[in-house]
Amino acid sequence: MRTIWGIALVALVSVALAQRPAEIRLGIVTFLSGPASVFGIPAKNAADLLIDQWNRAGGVSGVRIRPIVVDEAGGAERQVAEFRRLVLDEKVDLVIGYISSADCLAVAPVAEELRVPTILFDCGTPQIFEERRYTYVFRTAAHAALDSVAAALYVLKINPDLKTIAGINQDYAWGRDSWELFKAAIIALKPDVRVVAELWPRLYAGEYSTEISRLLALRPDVVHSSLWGGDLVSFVRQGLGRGLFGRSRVVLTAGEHMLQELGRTLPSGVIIGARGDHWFLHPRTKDDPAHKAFVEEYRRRFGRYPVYPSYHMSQALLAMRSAYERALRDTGGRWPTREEFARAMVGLEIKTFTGTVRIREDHQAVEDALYGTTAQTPQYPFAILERMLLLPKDLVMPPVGVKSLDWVRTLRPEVLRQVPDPR
Amino acid sequence: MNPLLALFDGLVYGSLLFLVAVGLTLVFGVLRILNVAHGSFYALGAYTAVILGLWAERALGSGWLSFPALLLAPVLVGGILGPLIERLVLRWAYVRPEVLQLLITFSLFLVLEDLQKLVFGVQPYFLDRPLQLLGAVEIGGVPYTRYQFLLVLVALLVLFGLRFLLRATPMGKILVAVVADREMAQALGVNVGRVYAVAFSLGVGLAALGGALASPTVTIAPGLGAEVIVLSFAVVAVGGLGQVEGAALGALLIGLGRSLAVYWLPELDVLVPYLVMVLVLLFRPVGLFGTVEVRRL
Amino acid sequence: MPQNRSDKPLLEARDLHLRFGGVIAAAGINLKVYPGEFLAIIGPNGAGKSTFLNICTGYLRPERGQVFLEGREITGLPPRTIANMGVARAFQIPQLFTDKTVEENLLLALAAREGFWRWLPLRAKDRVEEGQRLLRALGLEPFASFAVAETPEGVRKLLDVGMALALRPKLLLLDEPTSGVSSEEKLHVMDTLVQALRAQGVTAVFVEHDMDVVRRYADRVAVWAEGKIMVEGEPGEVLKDPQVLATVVGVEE
Amino acid sequence: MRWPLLLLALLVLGILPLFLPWLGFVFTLALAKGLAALGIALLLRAGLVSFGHGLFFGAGAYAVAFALREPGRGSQEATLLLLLALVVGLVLGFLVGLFVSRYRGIFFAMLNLAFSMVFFALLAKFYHWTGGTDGLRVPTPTVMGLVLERNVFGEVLFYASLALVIGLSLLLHTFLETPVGKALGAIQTNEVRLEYLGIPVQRVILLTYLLSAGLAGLGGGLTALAVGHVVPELAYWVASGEFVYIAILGGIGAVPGPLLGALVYELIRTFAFKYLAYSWQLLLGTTMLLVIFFAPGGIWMLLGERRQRVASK
Repeated sequence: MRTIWGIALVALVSVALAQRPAEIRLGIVTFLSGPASVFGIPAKNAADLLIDQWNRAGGVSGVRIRPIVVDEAGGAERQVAEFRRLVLDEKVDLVIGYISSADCLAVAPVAEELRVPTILFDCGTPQIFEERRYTYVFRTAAHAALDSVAAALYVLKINPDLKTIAGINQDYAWGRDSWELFKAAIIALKPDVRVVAELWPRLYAGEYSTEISRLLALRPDVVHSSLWGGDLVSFVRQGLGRGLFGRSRVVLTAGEHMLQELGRTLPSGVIIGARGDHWFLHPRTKDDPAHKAFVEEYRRRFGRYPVYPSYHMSQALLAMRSAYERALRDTGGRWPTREEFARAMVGLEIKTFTGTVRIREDHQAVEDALYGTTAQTPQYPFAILERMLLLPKDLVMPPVGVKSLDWVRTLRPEVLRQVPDPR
Repeated sequence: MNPLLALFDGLVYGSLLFLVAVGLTLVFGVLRILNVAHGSFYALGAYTAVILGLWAERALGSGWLSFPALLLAPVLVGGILGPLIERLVLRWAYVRPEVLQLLITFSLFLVLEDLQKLVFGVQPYFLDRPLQLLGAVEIGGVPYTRYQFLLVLVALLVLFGLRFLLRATPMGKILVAVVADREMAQALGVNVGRVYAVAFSLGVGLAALGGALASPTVTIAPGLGAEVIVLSFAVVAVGGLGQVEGAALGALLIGLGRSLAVYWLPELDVLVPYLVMVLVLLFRPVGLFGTVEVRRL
Repeated sequence: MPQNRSDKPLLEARDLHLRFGGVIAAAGINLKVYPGEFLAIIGPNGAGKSTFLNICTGYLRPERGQVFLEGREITGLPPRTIANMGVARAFQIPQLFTDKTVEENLLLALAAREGFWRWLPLRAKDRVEEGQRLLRALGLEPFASFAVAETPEGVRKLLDVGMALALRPKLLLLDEPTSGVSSEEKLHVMDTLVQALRAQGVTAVFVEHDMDVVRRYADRVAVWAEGKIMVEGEPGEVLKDPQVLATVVGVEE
Repeated sequence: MRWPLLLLALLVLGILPLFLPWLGFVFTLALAKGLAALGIALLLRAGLVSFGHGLFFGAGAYAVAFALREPGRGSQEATLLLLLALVVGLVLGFLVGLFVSRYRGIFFAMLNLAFSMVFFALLAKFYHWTGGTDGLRVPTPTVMGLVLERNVFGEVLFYASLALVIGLSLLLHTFLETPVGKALGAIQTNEVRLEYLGIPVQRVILLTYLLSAGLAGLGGGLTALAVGHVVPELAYWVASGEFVYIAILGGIGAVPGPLLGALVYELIRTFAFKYLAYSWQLLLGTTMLLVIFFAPGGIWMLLGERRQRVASK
């Protein structure tokens, strides 16, 4: 008996294996040059780390992954050309990529045309799935609505009798979306709040002394900013030198990725967002074995802790792996076609290093949001987060088919009661 | 909002713009070359200043040493890179038509951008020791860092220093002569080759000085150079190409324009440099101080 | 070529004043040029002779005074308008298109006169033929396909004048047509030039230093010194006047 | 010697995309940039370098993107959209040309740069109309009324661009033989003499500027249709610098020069992106320096006889 089952099992496995491709050719597109490489490099590091690990353990469902990395530089026009080259010349099976919203919006229709599953891992524009339906394009990270609504909820929890707010955001789409949504959320949750200043420095301006003088003079209760990378560090350091953080409470919706760069200089009391719940000392999952292993391995290889772009990339890869496994179950062991893989992505619920992510039927992922306030402690050479607040997905993300701004305007002060106190 | 603050912020930003752009106008004045690679020397100045500052603090233990580092960086960058690039690349550019000169420096910019990335990597650097050591002071209820006053002071020093150099020292007079009439200066036995090398190195040094002085406030990361180029073009075009005083006025105009925008019309912030440039060029195409070259029949 | 005073002057300068810094170029110039005549303007260097040509062709604007062409005022009009009114200029230093051949320079001048904006090739048949005729008239035919930079000074001088002639002007203003040309070539250049001008009945004003050329080719001569016209008249008498000899020529043999 | 080589190149250009489809897309982009570079080459003949033609390239692209968002059959038709891009380029070229045609040399370059940067900043700023830095999507238009599958449209667009570029090249070739075309070189060597011949130089420059702007607008329109998305970066000064780069790389001596330059440029970029992910700018920079110092006439001149046809100053 045993032998018959044994032979049948071996046959079954060999048949299944026989249809397995030699490798999964995975295109990875992220910034390797220019100012945005401050996101791109940590993301690439996370990809290298996980792919090495998985390949050493036999790959995804037994098939090794062959990454083909492309620099996201050169603008939307160049990236569309590179996407076509990846698909038609490098014959990739799947693409994970795109930090810039312009690149996401440009590449998505091309992915549909060439029928290649594409996972957008970081770009924050809310519009992409609100204006159009895709079959091959997914996003495994939340978008600007999460960061702005969560920021508003956190700010009002910390400072219930908030009176005045101001915004300093880079004059480009991400900055505009972030501020528009934050302002709408605050006013929806507390209609009597006054906006004293909306400042729009040039992207990569790097020099904010005039804006800081204005903010110092106006003394708003809260200053909101979605600045990132070198601009964020410049703004913080120029503000620090003149006591901006003493006069107003500053909210940095994408602050998490620059905490290690700012080191000891960043004071306590600054509100930090992590574009999702990506924090290596996550209150619930910092001791989770898989998470701890990832953080340790990342720190060993790259000398720094992973930041939210690294987590966003890990989410995309974890989603890919689960989708392959789910698709294989659906096809009964036959390697899935691209369409089958795409169908397997919809409705996927995966466990990530810091929490869980669900991919809705509009292909947009929803995840919890984490906000906290900085604190300098002896254990770490940079500010870490305390008074953290974990906000559940459906409190911070618009439902399927509703435009972010319209949904944010429907928020009412009562929502605040559903929000736990930061601990 | 008392307007005094807007004026002071405009002055500070203008000073920084002047320090960034004056090297560009000097190089054009003498060599008649618009150096698109000017932004790369700015970035190299910033990188060198930060590396020297960090090393000085670690090795010699005192933060105050970061100030001399700010001044040493431009000397190194200008002294080493200036003659090297002038000899290797620019020497061939002088005889070329104007359009090719522009493209030569544009290509030089592309090369330097990647070399900078290979040498300094992509992660951001910063050293704000000079900012912290000087502390802040309050004016009209708004704290300003003393470093900002230092910037204004240094800008004035560089402006009057250059004016003194160009007007009173023998080397300066030769530079002015070459600017006025290259052929005549050559006919009078001026070693124009050496003058070019000195002028270009001085231009590179000034660009690096701009970068070094800005380094305590901004973050040094890839792409720093590209942003500065168009901004310094605007300053130099408004002031009049080749005119040091022109660059000072151009920088002040754009600086004040921007601070007025931030205080009253924030939406215009990103447009100010180019609007000022277009407006001035439309009414005085040679810039406020520029001179028209009349073709001799 | 006798010309009668009764008909109206082709070109008239009235009370022209112009100073460059300290140098007085014109301080009350009154001069008339009659149709068909060859008027030479002589005078010490830097007296303002070339400036007069630049004022008449609109390159410079006088501080005071007017210029009339056939009775109509042309002061201050741009050079191209005056050129289109039939006033052509040749230059002391030949102003040529160094990126083109001798023939192409001439063809461009011919095209400027007629058919410039038309969607037809520069080397249209009739234009090339007219160009050949003009090249033959100026003796430049052997140099037709030479690049301008590779031709001797005399050829460039003739080409410069030829391009002015190509416009079939009423009035031709020449600035030292024989300067920079070797003495043997000088007469050859002037003969070719004058013959071409007479053939087209073109009135010419030329600034000149060589008294032989003035004596041989000028119908009338005007002596220009310190921004004024000292004396005007037949070359024979004017060049005998001791005062003219002293100021303009230095003591002649 | 060069003309048979040109025909061979056209043949290869036409056949290759059938075997390597993604190259077809790269060639379409190259042809679009080649058109803009052709416009730049016209101005370069007159000694005028523009660092601002991204303005017309971007304007053409955004005109197509805006038109496609309007309802109605006409606004969906590819041929009409390209015509619109051309017209927008011509109109803007006339308006800007009125100002810039009075200036020369560095001032001409700077004024163009300033205009294009104002346009770039406006594109990024008017977020609610232009989508700001996210840009606008350009859906697939109909071709001669036919609704085409996206990849079929891509191929049709490539061959249409090729035919368009060949047609325009012949047109430009004849233009350069006309008196106005011949006068361009004369503007660089002796503008004053042209005025003395009665030629209104400013009007010649305005006409040439108009043509170059139209070509850039058309190039922008083609790029918008090919890429399917438009972003403000199309009008950034580096994009304008690229057109100058391409014109010089290819050589401004003859009409095919800039087109060849565009093809070589796109291939170098694709090659550099693939193998030199970290230092593609280094490769582009060194290539241009080598071309300027050792082949000032550009690649086109290299292919032809050694004689330096364009006399350097």
